[in-house]
Amino acid sequence: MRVTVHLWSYFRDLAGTARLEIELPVGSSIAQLLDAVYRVQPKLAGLRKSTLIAVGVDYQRADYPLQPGDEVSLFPPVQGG
Amino acid sequence: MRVTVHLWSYFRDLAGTARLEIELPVGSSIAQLLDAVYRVQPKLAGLRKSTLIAVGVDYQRADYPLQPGDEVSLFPPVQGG
Amino acid sequence: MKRLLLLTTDPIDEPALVAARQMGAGMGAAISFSGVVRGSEAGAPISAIAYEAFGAMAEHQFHQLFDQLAARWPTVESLRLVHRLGVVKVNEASLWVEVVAPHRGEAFAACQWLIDEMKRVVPIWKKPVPNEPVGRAVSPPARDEF
Amino acid sequence: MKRLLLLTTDPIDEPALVAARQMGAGMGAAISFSGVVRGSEAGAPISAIAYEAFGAMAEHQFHQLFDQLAARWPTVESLRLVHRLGVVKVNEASLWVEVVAPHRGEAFAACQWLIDEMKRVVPIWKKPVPNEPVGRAVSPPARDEF
Repeated sequence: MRVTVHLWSYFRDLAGTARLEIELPVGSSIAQLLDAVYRVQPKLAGLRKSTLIAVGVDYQRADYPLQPGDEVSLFPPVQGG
Repeated sequence: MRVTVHLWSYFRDLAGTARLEIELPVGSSIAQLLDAVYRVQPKLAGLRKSTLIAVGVDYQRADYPLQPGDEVSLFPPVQGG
Repeated sequence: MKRLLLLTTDPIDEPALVAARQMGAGMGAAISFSGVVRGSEAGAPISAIAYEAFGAMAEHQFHQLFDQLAARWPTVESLRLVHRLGVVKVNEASLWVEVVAPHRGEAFAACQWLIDEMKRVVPIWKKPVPNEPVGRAVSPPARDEF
Repeated sequence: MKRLLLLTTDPIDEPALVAARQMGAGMGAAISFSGVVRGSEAGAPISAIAYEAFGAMAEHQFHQLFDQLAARWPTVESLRLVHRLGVVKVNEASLWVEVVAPHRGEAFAACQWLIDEMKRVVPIWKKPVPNEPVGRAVSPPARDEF
């Protein structure tokens, strides 16, 4: 299945792109998506522990089961205000 | 000695006057002044425990030694804001 | 610490006060509090509250509190406080306080502390002005209503 | 609970927001917070901060916080929040929050809680815009400076 990954803030700068398309086996979790992302974007791997993850507009955890067509966002800690 | 007593808020309403002149022995304390005030204004005596006392513009306690010409204010709990 | 203290019978013009705010380049937080007269007091509807102050002592006590605030929160750059006196109608502000500081933590703490202390020591008193029953002629409250 | 949420690249007009405030007759307290860009970040002088948001998620997360606030402080009558995006110069406000409630206790608590939670979950990020050295030509920041 195909999942779209959006990168925000300095994650986008580090990756040199705001968007990745990742092919994954059906039934993959967010944790498995991250492994696939870090294979193509190794600079992001060191930030894994501080990475926030959303599917659509809601935060999700690493064990969240992805569906085909999901829009996943990865970003650093937020800093509004 | 003569001491001027100013009454504020509903203390003034209860007493029917904003100002009393009280004659006291030299060296009297605020506690002795209050006794003298309550002889002429018995309606205020029941409010003694909630009475706030200032000399000039500073709060003082019952043992404060009064001086001739002191301006004493008696008033209920404050309610600004 | 810059300070403004105003005890006034005029309405509090909060937009004008906010527009006049000046903050140094190190300041990141401005908290303001507006205390407004509610439409009832102890369950009974009212039309206004009449505020009375022992003016000289109120100013002295406010400035003592400002000194204490400056000592407890030395990073506070500016403190402005306006307290209205006389008759303040329901929905009008009786008190406006603003604290400017580098960060919101000390601004919130200082603002709340100041209001709490004011209500403990500043000689200002209030008297509710009852609602006139509908259909009765409205006369101004007598002097001893204040 | 009445609510206003605005994410905007326009300057925050705080006097106009204050002038537009409407309070019901049971409301006695309005707290407002203005968060302003400071002249330095991590010790280095800056000229501005560029704010970026994941807009759809930011709005969704803000409204979830508003729902939680309404549940925790059911007496809060009105909540208004404006967050500025894009380049915000030093001394300009990046955030304005106002809470209206019957009493100051819940207004202060709700306002502080909302700002703390916002900084935890709302996807907005900032990037300092360095001070240009004096005498060097000033060029607009490149797209990736945002």
